[in-house]
Amino acid sequence: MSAVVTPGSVQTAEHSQSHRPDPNYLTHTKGFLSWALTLDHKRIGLMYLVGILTSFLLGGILALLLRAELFFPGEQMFSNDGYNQLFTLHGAVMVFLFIIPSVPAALGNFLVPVMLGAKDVAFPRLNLSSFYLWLAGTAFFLVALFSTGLDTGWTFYTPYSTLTQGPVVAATMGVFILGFSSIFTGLNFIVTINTMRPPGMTWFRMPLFLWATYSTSIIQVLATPVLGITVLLLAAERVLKIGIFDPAYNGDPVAFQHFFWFYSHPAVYIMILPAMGIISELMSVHSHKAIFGYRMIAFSSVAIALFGFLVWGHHMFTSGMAEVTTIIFSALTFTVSIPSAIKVFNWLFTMYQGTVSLVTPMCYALAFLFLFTIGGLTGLFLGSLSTDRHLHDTYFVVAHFHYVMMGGTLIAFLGGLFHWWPKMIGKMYNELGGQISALVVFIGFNLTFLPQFVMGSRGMPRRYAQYDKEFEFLHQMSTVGAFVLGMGLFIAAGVLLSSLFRGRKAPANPWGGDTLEWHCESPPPFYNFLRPPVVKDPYDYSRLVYDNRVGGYVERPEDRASGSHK
Amino acid sequence: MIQPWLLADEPASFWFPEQASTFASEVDWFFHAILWICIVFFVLIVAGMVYFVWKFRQRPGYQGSPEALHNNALEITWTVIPTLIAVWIFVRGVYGYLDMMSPPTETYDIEVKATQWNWSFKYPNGALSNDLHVPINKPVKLIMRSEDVIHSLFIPAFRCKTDIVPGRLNIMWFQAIKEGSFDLYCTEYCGTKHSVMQALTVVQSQEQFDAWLAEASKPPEDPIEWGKWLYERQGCKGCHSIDGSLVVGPSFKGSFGTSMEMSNGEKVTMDEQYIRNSILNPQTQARVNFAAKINQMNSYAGKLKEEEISALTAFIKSLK
Amino acid sequence: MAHSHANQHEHHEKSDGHAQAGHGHHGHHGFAHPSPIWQLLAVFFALLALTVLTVYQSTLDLGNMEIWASLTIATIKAALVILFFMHMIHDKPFNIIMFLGTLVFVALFLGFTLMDAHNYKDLIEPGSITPK
Amino acid sequence: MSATELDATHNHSHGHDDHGHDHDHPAWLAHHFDDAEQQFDSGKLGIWLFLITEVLFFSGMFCAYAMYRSLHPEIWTFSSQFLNETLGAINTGVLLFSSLTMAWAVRCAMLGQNRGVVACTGMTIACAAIFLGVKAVEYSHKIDLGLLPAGFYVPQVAHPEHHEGLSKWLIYFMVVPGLFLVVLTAWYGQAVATANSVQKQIAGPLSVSALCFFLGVGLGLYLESGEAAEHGDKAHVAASDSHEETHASDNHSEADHAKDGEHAKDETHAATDGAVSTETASADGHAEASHSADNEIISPDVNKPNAAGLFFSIYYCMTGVHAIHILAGIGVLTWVLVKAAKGQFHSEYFGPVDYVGLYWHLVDFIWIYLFPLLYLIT
Repeated sequence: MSAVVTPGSVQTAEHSQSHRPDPNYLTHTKGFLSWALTLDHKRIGLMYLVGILTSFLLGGILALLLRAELFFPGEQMFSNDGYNQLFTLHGAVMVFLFIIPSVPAALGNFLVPVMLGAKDVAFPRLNLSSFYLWLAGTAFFLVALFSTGLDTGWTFYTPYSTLTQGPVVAATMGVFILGFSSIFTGLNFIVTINTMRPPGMTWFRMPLFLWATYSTSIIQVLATPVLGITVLLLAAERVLKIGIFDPAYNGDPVAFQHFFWFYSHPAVYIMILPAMGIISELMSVHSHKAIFGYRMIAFSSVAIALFGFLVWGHHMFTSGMAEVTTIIFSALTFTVSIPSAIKVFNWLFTMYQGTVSLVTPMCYALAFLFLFTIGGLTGLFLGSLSTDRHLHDTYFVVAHFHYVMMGGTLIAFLGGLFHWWPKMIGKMYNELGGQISALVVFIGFNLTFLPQFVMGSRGMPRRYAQYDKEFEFLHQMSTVGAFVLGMGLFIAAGVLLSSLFRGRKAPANPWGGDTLEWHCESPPPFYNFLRPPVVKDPYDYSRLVYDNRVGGYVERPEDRASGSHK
Repeated sequence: MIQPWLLADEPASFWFPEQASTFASEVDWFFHAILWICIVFFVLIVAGMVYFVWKFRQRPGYQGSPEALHNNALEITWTVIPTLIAVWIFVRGVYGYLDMMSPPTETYDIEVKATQWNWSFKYPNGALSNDLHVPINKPVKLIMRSEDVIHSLFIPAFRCKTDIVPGRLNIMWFQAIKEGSFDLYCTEYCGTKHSVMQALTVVQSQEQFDAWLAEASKPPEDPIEWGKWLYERQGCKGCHSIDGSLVVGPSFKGSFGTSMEMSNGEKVTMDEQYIRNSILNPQTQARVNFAAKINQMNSYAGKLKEEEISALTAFIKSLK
Repeated sequence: MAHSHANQHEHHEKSDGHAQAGHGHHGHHGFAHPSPIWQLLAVFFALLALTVLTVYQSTLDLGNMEIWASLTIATIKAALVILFFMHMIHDKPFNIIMFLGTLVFVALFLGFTLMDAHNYKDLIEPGSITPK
Repeated sequence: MSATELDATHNHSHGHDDHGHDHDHPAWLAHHFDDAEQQFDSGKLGIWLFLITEVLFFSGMFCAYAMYRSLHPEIWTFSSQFLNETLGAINTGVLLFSSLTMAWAVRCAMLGQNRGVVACTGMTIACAAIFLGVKAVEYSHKIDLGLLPAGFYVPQVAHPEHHEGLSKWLIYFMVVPGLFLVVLTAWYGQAVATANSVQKQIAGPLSVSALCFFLGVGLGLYLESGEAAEHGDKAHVAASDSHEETHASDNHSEADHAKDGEHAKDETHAATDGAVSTETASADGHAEASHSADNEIISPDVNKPNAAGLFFSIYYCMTGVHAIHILAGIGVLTWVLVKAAKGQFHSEYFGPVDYVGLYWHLVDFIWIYLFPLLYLIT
């Protein structure tokens, strides 16, 4: 087999191909249209990244406003309605515009083909169109934001959503379009991973990030259409008064909850699974040791994806669901906890006897481990029926899913962003700054959400614009924490942005990763690989040594000479 | 500004408000059981994490070994043990749940009506109240209806909560074991005043409760108040609004003394006589816009005494 | 060139209206499976017959079995369409498994929702809400 | 190399070394694919995944259907008598035939017979148009009878408004196809004038299809009128029992309003209502109301939106979304038609026809279930 493409040999390959002046995907063509009409998965991923980070900024600002409002029990700067619109938009923006596309669409689009050793995703046009669908959906949401204001909560529960004023139809159309954007991304990845694998890339040589993405895509394809029809029926409910969810016409509001959660619970795994994939990569690369129990992690991803479809009822334990259904759903809910537990232990033992380097991505990965454990464990209180009667729809739930969604997905996303930033942009960032940001985010996060568990079990209901005096102190802790958290995120943003201007040029392999993306230049050439990459065990670090001249890891000279790695 | 009834009642323990129902002790015990399980796992994981990070940190002269890629014994252990624990939690949870789901045969039934955004509780003797009054040590069953959107009745001190879905009867039961007054929240988002859709749960000894009930079911002296009281209890409220809005029949607001066109074409002014007649034999006179629906009102002859009718009249008069 | 090739392929099987015969000598693009005409027609007429059958069946009074009877016929028709018109018989096993797997998820969705709907049936009060 | 490895590679039997270059890539093979088969397999898997999303998309509505049918069987049996089985059956036949022509088109594409593809897809589009024509008649008829989604449901089944000539709704439905017919025929004329064979191959079938829409309308009207008489008495029966039921459930509703929530009272009312309606039902030989005797559901008062309207809501949702899929189908079929007219398909490149075919068969597949579930309830 031909030699692995190392930075050196890429350079030589370059000169041999004079007809492509600059292979770097960022600069090989110029001008607005070359981006707006690009079919290159890397550029699309980058555009997604910009898009979702913008909406994250928006959602984050809304969150800070919410926390500020809750600093004192009574009405402060917002009326009740204002508050209701704020939390609705915070939820909707974060869920539909940020978390769901965050890892798959931004990092996934960039990484999947490169990690796989393919030239592009299977359907580049579909990929671009899914980005534009995302933009369109976002536009609908902004309409909802700047017109009279949406106040249904991101869950659109009927009959409230059919009775309330406000741009519910616009918002549901937004969700519908975003749904298709998400479906197309998932469809693209499944096909890509199935049919575009180069020779030697067998299922069990795929990096775990690909396994996670694959499982995620399955959920996206299977669950999202149901959301589509649900919001469509909701829109019809308002426009045509079809009354399927409206008790006034013998419709049943609980049916809406079934429809909605059949998507939205699996959606939780759309959010967390890719994050788990990132953590698997980060843990292994930065411990410079192969992942512990590769197959267990791979299979648990698929297991989570499939079990994820059987548990939607646990969002409805108090909503008058039949007893037998409730009990079955509770039982199924616990089955999901097991694969997650397995993953956590495997990540832990990946560090065992490794060589742990506490660079920024690793700091975030460790933070993830800490926070996700809390998030997962508190799920037990909500999965068990008797305690859930008390905790349902209180701040305990709010804290729980923020620990999973934010402490899990967001932290992993940031870790992944710091990890692959050099590869995407070609610049190194300030290490110390990154580590500080991780620390501040970690502290701020716990300060924000730990008090909310206590509030919840003491009976503080969620979605309250005003609250009883006895919760004031805890709310104030939470608010302070939120602003610390916000500061941490701004530090992170600053570190990354400043690297654009004064970061040193990134080597091909700054961390010593061995998955294929580290075998092409940073940033990668337009076609990713100038010749078919040689695929081997993605977690075999034995042949990599740190080279001070390159400032990153390279093949051991003798290996490079001998060529083959079998 | 803070609504007057948002009183502060301090939590009894770090995690929970006081235990005021038979469910509370079970729920709290179980909560703490799970809590300790979680703490054990959490400490193990975090301790392991910190230890590994420190022990295997990258440092000059240290070379990690790439072995230890998996260990079946270990992996099976950390699959099986969590599974067993999960099963226990599930089973235990179901017991508690079935308890909350199955009220005893002998219960004191209170009808709850949730509307945007207030609670109304109706007792077997027809008494109405906006705070929930219950006798101590007696199983109480709430039969709950909502007329607009989904609400959810939550009494933290009782550790119980049930959504109130419009179009359905929603049942919830509990047995109070502690006198005093406790918060009652709406926990299903229901719009503008969701966060102030609160009431008090007043647990009283049987005697106090009976006394309160007798008082609450007694009609007021003042005729107008009395009329309102009847209006709420005799079902007028179901069809006739007092705020001008159209429910089924005409609204009472500002109707007194106005002249109306009848279905047979003649004009009539609404006076005491007209009101009395519409109450006793409504079908004999229908306004032109309501002729179609007149069948829906049935006669109150024999159901209302004369002085009650005049009280209602006084009430309608008072609605300018 | 593939064009002309395909044409003589066509001549070849005009002689016997049977595509499989003309199949062997196209090893280099083995992924085309033209279905023979007789098969297409047979499936079509079978489908028509079943449609007539289901209409007739609806005139009989089968009580509760009626819905199941008509669903069974519909399912047979659907199967014919999938197997022959959508040539699932020639398709990759992965695609087949995937499609059939989907039906499992549909079943889950319907199953749970209906189970729930049935168990709270007696709590529903029709007409207790007036349309807004 | 392990077995898995082998079957991973076999897709890529040749041409892997020219990674990143487009030379020796024919126009119909996208740059990032190595060979025709890989491209075909990817497309095939992609379209199957898309069909999966479609199935789940419809499953939502089937779920709603099943729920409300099992909750209110009487409403279903009552309402479905206003659907015209004959029209449903005809449409089923039309769709089945379109599936045949579609499958045939795929066969032709595989054999590289582009003219065959043109003919077959043309016929498929024509069938789609007929289907929509018949649907237009059905919809306009229902709208005239006031059989609308729950919120607007005001049936005048007892005495439907007798309009001279066509229903105004039907005329609205016919505007757009009419425009298409004019434009397409003009375009075809131009093609003939300029002797542009490709354009002729495209415009011909399309204008015929546009014509077929009106064929469908005619067919629908003819059969609808044939049904009318029988339909009429059905309606009267329905109306008459609905009247008695009006009283029945009026007592009930008033009982509701005189809300003194003791259950006993409500239930007695419910019970009596159940009784009344079962009488009326048996009187008119309508079995449906008997369901209401057991659980507390009151037999439907068909003049009240909160009863039978639900059926029509679901009817319009399901058939409407299906019709939208038909329209989309016409769109993609036209695309295939154009490619075929340009003679682009051959035994290594027939993907588009195959994919569109799969989609079209799925639309048929859905209808195969919709027909008995909506039209054939007794």
